[in-house]
Amino acid sequence: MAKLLNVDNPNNTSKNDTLNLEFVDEHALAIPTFKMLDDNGELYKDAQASSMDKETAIRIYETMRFIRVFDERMLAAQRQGRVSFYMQCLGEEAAVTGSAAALEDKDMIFAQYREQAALAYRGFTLEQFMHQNFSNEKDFGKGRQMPIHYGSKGLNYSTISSPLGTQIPQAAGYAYGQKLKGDKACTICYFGEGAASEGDFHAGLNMAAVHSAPTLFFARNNGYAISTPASEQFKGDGIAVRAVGYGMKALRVDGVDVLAVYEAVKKAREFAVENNAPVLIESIAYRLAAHSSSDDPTGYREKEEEETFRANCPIERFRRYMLKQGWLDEAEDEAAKEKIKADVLSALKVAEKVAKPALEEIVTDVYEDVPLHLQKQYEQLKQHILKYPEAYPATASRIEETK
Amino acid sequence: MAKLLNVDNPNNTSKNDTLNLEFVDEHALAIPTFKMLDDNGELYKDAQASSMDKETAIRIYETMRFIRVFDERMLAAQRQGRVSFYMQCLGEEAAVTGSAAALEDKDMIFAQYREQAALAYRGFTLEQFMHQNFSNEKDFGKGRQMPIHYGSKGLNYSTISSPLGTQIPQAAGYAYGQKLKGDKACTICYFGEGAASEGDFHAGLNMAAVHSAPTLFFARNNGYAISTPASEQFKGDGIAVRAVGYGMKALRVDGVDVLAVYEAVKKAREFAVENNAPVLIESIAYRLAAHSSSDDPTGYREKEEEETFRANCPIERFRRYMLKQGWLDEAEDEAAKEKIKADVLSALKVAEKVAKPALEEIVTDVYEDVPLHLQKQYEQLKQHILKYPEAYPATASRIEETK
Amino acid sequence: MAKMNMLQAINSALAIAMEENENACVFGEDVGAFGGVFRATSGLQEKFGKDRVFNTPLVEQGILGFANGLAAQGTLAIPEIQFADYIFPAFDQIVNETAKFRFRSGNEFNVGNLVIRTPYGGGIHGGLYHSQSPEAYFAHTPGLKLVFPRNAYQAKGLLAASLESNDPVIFFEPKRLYRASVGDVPEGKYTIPLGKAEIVQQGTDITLLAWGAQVEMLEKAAEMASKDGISCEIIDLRTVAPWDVETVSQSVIKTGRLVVSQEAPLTGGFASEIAATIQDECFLHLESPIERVCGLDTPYPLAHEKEYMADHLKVYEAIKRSINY
Amino acid sequence: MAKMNMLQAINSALAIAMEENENACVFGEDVGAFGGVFRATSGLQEKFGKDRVFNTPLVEQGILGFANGLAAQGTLAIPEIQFADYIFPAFDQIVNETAKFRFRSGNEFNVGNLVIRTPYGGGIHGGLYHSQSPEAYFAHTPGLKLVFPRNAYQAKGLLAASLESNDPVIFFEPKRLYRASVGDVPEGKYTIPLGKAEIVQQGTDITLLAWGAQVEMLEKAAEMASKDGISCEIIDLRTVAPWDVETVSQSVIKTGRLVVSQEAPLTGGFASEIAATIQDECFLHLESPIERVCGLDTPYPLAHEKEYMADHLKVYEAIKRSINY
Ligand SMILES: Cc1ncc(C[n+]2csc(CCOP(=O)(O)OP(=O)(O)O)c2C)c(N)n1
Ligand SMILES: Cc1ncc(C[n+]2csc(CCOP(=O)(O)OP(=O)(O)O)c2C)c(N)n1
Ligand SMILES: [Mg+2]
Ligand SMILES: [Mg+2]
Repeated sequence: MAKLLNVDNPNNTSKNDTLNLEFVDEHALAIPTFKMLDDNGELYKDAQASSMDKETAIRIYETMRFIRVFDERMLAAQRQGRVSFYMQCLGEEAAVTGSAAALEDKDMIFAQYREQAALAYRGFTLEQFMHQNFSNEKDFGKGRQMPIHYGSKGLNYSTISSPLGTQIPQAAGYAYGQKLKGDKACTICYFGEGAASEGDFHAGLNMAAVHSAPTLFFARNNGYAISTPASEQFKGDGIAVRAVGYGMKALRVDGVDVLAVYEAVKKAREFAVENNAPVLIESIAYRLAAHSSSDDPTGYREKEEEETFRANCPIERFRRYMLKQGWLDEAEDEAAKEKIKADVLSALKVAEKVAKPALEEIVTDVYEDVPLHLQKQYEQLKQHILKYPEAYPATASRIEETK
Repeated sequence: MAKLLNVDNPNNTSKNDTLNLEFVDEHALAIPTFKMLDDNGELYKDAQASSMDKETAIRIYETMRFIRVFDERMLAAQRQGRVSFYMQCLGEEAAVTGSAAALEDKDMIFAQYREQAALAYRGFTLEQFMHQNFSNEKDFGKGRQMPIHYGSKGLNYSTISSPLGTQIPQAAGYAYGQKLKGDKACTICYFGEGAASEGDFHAGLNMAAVHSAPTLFFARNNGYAISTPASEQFKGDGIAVRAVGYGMKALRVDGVDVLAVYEAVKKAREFAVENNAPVLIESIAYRLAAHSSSDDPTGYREKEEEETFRANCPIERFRRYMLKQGWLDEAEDEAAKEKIKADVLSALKVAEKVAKPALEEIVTDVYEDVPLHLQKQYEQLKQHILKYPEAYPATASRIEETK
Repeated sequence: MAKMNMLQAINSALAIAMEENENACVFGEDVGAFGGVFRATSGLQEKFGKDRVFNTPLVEQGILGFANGLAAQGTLAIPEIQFADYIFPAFDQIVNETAKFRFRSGNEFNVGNLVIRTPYGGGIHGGLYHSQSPEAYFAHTPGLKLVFPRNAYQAKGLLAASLESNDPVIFFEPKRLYRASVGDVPEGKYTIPLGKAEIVQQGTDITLLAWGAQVEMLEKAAEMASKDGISCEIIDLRTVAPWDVETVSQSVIKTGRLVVSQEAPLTGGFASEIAATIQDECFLHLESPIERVCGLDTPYPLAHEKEYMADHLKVYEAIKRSINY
Repeated sequence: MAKMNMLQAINSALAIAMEENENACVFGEDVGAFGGVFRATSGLQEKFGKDRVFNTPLVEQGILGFANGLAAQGTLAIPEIQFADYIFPAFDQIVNETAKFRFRSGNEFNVGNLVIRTPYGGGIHGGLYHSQSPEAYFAHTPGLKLVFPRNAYQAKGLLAASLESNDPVIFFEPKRLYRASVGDVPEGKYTIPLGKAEIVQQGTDITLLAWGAQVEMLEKAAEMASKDGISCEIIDLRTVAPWDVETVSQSVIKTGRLVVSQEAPLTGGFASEIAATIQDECFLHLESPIERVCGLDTPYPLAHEKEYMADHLKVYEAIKRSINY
C-alpha cells in the first residue's frame, strides 16, 4: 500500500498505514519498575551490578539518616508551635538522595518542596536549614517565604516556589542555557505526580524535547497529592508513560531502592548530557507522612495502608545493605542518630533566637534597586512603626537602634 | 521477584518489575494511519467495508463542494478588501466533514476555527456564514468577533474563540454535563497540532479521562501552525501517541480519506457514548492554503511541497468514489459548482449592505442585564456620537432615527 | 438560626443549592471525600455522590476550562480554586473565556451558571503564596462579578445569590475569618443581593470603605477614632464588580472624606479605581484627598507580615490625616 | 540616521543586543525562519543561528516558563508573545514567578535578564482577541517593569534600555503603529532611560497623559484644543511601572487639570491608578476632576471599534469638560 505522504513528512508522524480500524489501546504501553535491592538490603539475583562506591554510599546514608531525624524533630517543633509549618520527606528519602547523588555539583536542581534531602546531600548545613524554617535574618530567603522554601545559589539549588509545576518549564530553559554555554551539565527537575497534571508539565516536557535541553524530569509518584490519590489524578500508567508522547526516553524506578535510583539517574544524566536530550524518570515511593503539618491523612486513607508501606522503609533497606557491605557500624549509627537529635535541638534553639530580618528587607529585591515609590512606602512604614512600636515588636526596637 | 506493592497500588501504575536498567524508547509506540480509499477513489483491496449510505455520502460531498467554493470566493473577497480577514479549510475538508457526518445532531461541537465544513454540514446557511463574515446586524455574534468566528446554539456549535486550546477542557466539561443529564450524546472537540502544545490540551485530555467524559478529541494534524512545522512543534509520533499517557484510546486516520474519517469517528463516538470515555483521533491532512488571509507561506515552505500535497485532494478522491458508486453526475456536479459561485456572490452582495449592529449592542451581553455603569457609558457614547456624527458613520445615522 | 462559622455557612449554602439543582456540581482539588483543605465542602460528596462532588486533577486551567464547558452546557458549575494565589494558571480561562463567553457569541452561549469559590487574603502566616488578594486583576475584566463576604451571615446569603445569578461570579472567601467569624445564620435559604454595598455603621465625619476581611480593620479603626470624637461611616462594598458607585458617592457627598482600604498592594489595586471614580463623582464635596490604605507594593512577605498589612492602626492614621488635612 | 518604521527599529535593537550578548536568545511562536507574524525578528535567525533564534511550540506558559529558567541561568532571554491577548496563559509564570523570583529567594536568584516583547492594542479591526491592552493586569504586580514606545525612535531606545535592565521587563509594542510610525532612527545603539516620563509638548492650561499608541490621540486632541486657545501639556508616560509620579504631578501642579487616556477598559485600568495618585499628590491644585478617557467596560468589539475607542474626539471633549468645569 502506498505511503500516505510522498515528501518528507511535515506532519511529524510515523508513516505506516493500516486498513484495520482498531483503537490503540489505552494501556498499549506499560512500563516496568527497575529495582536492584530486595527488602533485606540484598541485591536480587541477576540484579544490575552496583557502581556506587563506599564513599558515596556513606554520604547518601548519612544524608538520609540526617533528614529522617531532622524531619521528625521539625515536625515536633511545629506541633509545639515553634515553627508555623513543616513538610516531611518520609518514605521518599532514597528517591531524593539517590538521585541527587548521581549528579555532579554543577548540575542545577529545581525542586518542588519535598526534596530537602537533595539539598542536604549538596552540603546545606543544619544551621542553614534551621534559619530558613525560622524565617530569621540569616535565612538566605530573608524570611519572606514559609518554612521549607529553601534555596542556595552556591549549591545550585533554585529557591522553592509554592505554585506547583512552574519549575518544570523553567528547568527546561535553565538546561537550555547550560547547553548553549557548553557547560556539559544538566538540570534535574523534581515534581510530584499531582503537579504533573499542571499545564506547565506539558509545556516543560515538550519544550525540553523540541529544544534538546539536557533536563532530567524526576517525577516523584508517591501516590497522593494532599488527599487526592493517583487514581483520581490520572488514568494512564503513571507518569513515565507520558514520555513517549514527547518523543523522550523514560525510566521507572523503585523509589525505595536507593541503589536503583542512583544507577537510573546516573545513566539518565550521562545520556542527557552527551546527547542534549531530556529524560523522564518516575520514582515509585509512598508518601508515608501527612502531606504537611497542616494535614491529617486519617480523613482520606486507611491506617492499614500506611502501615503496609511503613514496613517498606528506604533507609532501613539501605542500612541493611550498608551493614552487609561492612560500610556501617550499628553502634556508631545509633550514636550518630542521637548526636543529630542533639544537634538539631541546639540549632533550633539558636535559630529561634536570631532576630527577624531588618525592616528594610520589606522593600528590597522587588527590583534590583529600591525604586522611589518603595523608598517612600518604606519611610512611611518606618514612621508608623515608631508611632506604634508595641504593635510591631519584631521590628520596632531595631528601627530605633538604627535611626 | 516480589511485586513492588502488596496493597492496592495507590500510585496508579502497572506493577511489573525489572532488573534491567533500560530506557523506554522515545518511539516505543508508533501508530499507523487508518485508510480505506486510494487516490483513485477506490477501496483498497482488504479495506474495511464502508457503512456510509448514499444519502450521507451525497450530503458530505455537497458540503465539501460548497465549502471549497465558498472558501475560494471569500478569500477573493478578502483580497478585494470586502471582508477584513478569512481562513480556508483547503485540504482538510474531508477530515472535518467526514467527522461531523459521523455524529448525531445532539452531539456538541467545539471547533478551533478551520471547521466551517462541520457547521455547513449541520445546516448553517450561506446567508448565516456571510452575515458573520460581514459582522453585520444579522450575525448571530452581533458583529463582535472577526470573520470566521461562527457559532450557533440551534446547531450545537459553540462560538469560535480565538485563544487556542481553550476549547479543549471546555469540551470535557460539556461532555461531562451531557453524561450527567443522561443525554446519550457526546462532544467533539477540534484543534490543530499546534494548539495541542497548549497547557489546556494536557488539562482537557487528562480531565476527560479521569472524569469519564464522552469527548471526541479530534486533532487536525495539518503539518503547520502558521509558519511552524510540526517537526518544531513536537518530537513524539504526532498527537495520537499522547493518548496512552492519559489512559485513553486513540486512532489515527488519513484525513484526506473521507470514508476512513467517517468510519473512525463513528466507531469512536459509539465507544465514547456507550462507555462514557474519551477517544483521541488524529487526522493527517496537509494545510494546503496559507494559514489565513494575513499569511504568505512562501516565507517558510517550498512551493514544491505544496504542489505535492495539492495532488492529494480530499474532494477529488471522494468525487471519484462517488462517480464510481453512481451517486454523482459529472455534469450536474459542474453545474452545482457554478450555482454555488453565483449564490455566494449574491449572498455576499446582500450581506455587505446589511447594516452594522445597532449601537446598543456595544454594551449588551457583557452581563445578562446591562448594569448601571454600562448604561451610563452607553448614554455618554450616544451623546458623543450625536455631536460628531461624521466620525462614526456606521452608527450615527441610526441613533438619530431611534432617538 | 444556628451559630455557624463562615465555613459552615458556605457549606450550608452549597448544600441547599445542590438540593435545588439536581445537576449542580462541586469540584476542585481535594474537595471530594476529604471535603477540601479548609473543609468547606465537607460532607457534600456523601450527600450528593461522586458524580456531582469530586476531586479533579491538579490543574487550575483545567478546572476552569472544564467549568466553563459544564456551565455552558447548562449545569450549575461550582469549582473551587484551593487558594486565590493559585488562580493564575486559570487566568486565561477566566479572563478570555468566562468573562467574554456571552458577549462574543452574541448571547448564543453563556456561562452564567458558573460560581468560582476561592479563599483569599493574608494574616495567616502564609507568605507570598498563601496570602494574595487578586481582585484587581479580575475587576479590570468586564463580564465578571466579584463578591466578598465579611462574615458568616453575609457569606451564606451572598453565596446563595451568586449561585442564582445568571452571570459568572468569583466568590472570594476571606480565609482568615473562616473559623474566626462565628454568628447567627439561618439554616434555611436566604439571599443577599449582589451589586449593593452595605452601610455597616452610619457616621458623619468620614467614610471608610472596604470589602471582605478588611471591613474588620475599618471597624477597629473607627472605634479608635470615635474616642477622638470622629464619627465614621463604614461601608462594606460586598460586590467589587460591578460596584455600587451610588451608595459610596452619596456617603462621601455627606461626609466629604473617604478612606479606602484593601489587603492587596497599593498600585493598581481596586482602591485606586474607587478613588479615581469618587474624585470625579464628588469633586466639589471632597475636603481632603481620598486616602488609600493598602498592602505595600511588594510581594506578600512572611516575617514582616504584621508590618506589611493594612491594619487598623494604619487605617486610623489615615482617618486622622484626612480629618486634619 | 536612517528612516525606519517601528518594526525595523525593534529589529535593530534586537540585533545589536544579540551581537553584544553572545548567548542572548530570541524565541517564541513563529519568530524563527519566518521572522514573526509581524516580521519583527526578521533575519535574526539567519544572523545568529537556530540555537539563539528559534520557534517554540505553541504554548505561552511554556515560553515564559522556559524564559524564566533561561534568564535565571544567566542568559539574556527575549521571548515574544505573538499578541498581548495571548499572554494570559503565561500569567502565572509572569505574576507568580517572574515578578517574585528575586524577592522570594532573597536575591539568591533573579530573572532580571528577561525582556518579554508583545504587540498590543486596538484600531486594527482585531476584535476581542487581537486588540487588548492588558497593562493594568501587570501594573498591579510588584517586580515588573512595563515599557511602552510611542514611535520608532522611542521603540529602539527603550527596547535597548529594557535589554540592559537587570529587572524583568514587559515591552508592549503598539502594533497599530508598527508600520505607520516611520522616523529618523540612529543605526547604532542608544538607550532611553526607563522610569522617566517625557513631556512631549509643553503647555499651561491642562495636562494630557498617555502611553504607547494613545499618545497620538492626545496630540490630535491637543491640536483641536489649541484652536480653541487651550494650551495642552502632553506627557508620554513611557514606563507604566514603576511610573514617574514626579513629572506628572509637577505638570498637574502647574496646569491644575489632568486628562489621562488609555486604550483599555475604564474600570481598574492604569488611568485609575494615576487619577488616584494625582488627586492625592495635587489635591489643592486641581481645578477640576481628573478625566479618564478609556475604552468602554466591555470586551473589545469589532463592528463598533470606532465607537469603542478612546479616540481624539473623546479626548478633546474631556479637555473641554475639564476646562469648562
Ligand atoms: C498551582 C498550585 N495549585 C495548588 C497548590 C496547593 N497544593 C500544594 S501541594 C499540593 C499537592 C501536590 O501533590 P504532588 O505534586 O503529588 O506532590 P507531593 O505533595 O505528593 O510530594 C497542592 C494541591 C499549589 N501549591 N500550587
Ligand atoms: C493562545 C494563542 N496563542 C497564539 C495564537 C495565534 N495563532 C493563531 S492560529 C495559530 C497557529 C495554530 O496552529 P494549529 O493549531 O496547528 O491550527 P491550524 O492553523 O494548522 O489549523 C497561532 C499561533 C492564538 N490564537 N492563541
Ligand atoms: Mg504526590
Ligand atoms: Mg496545524
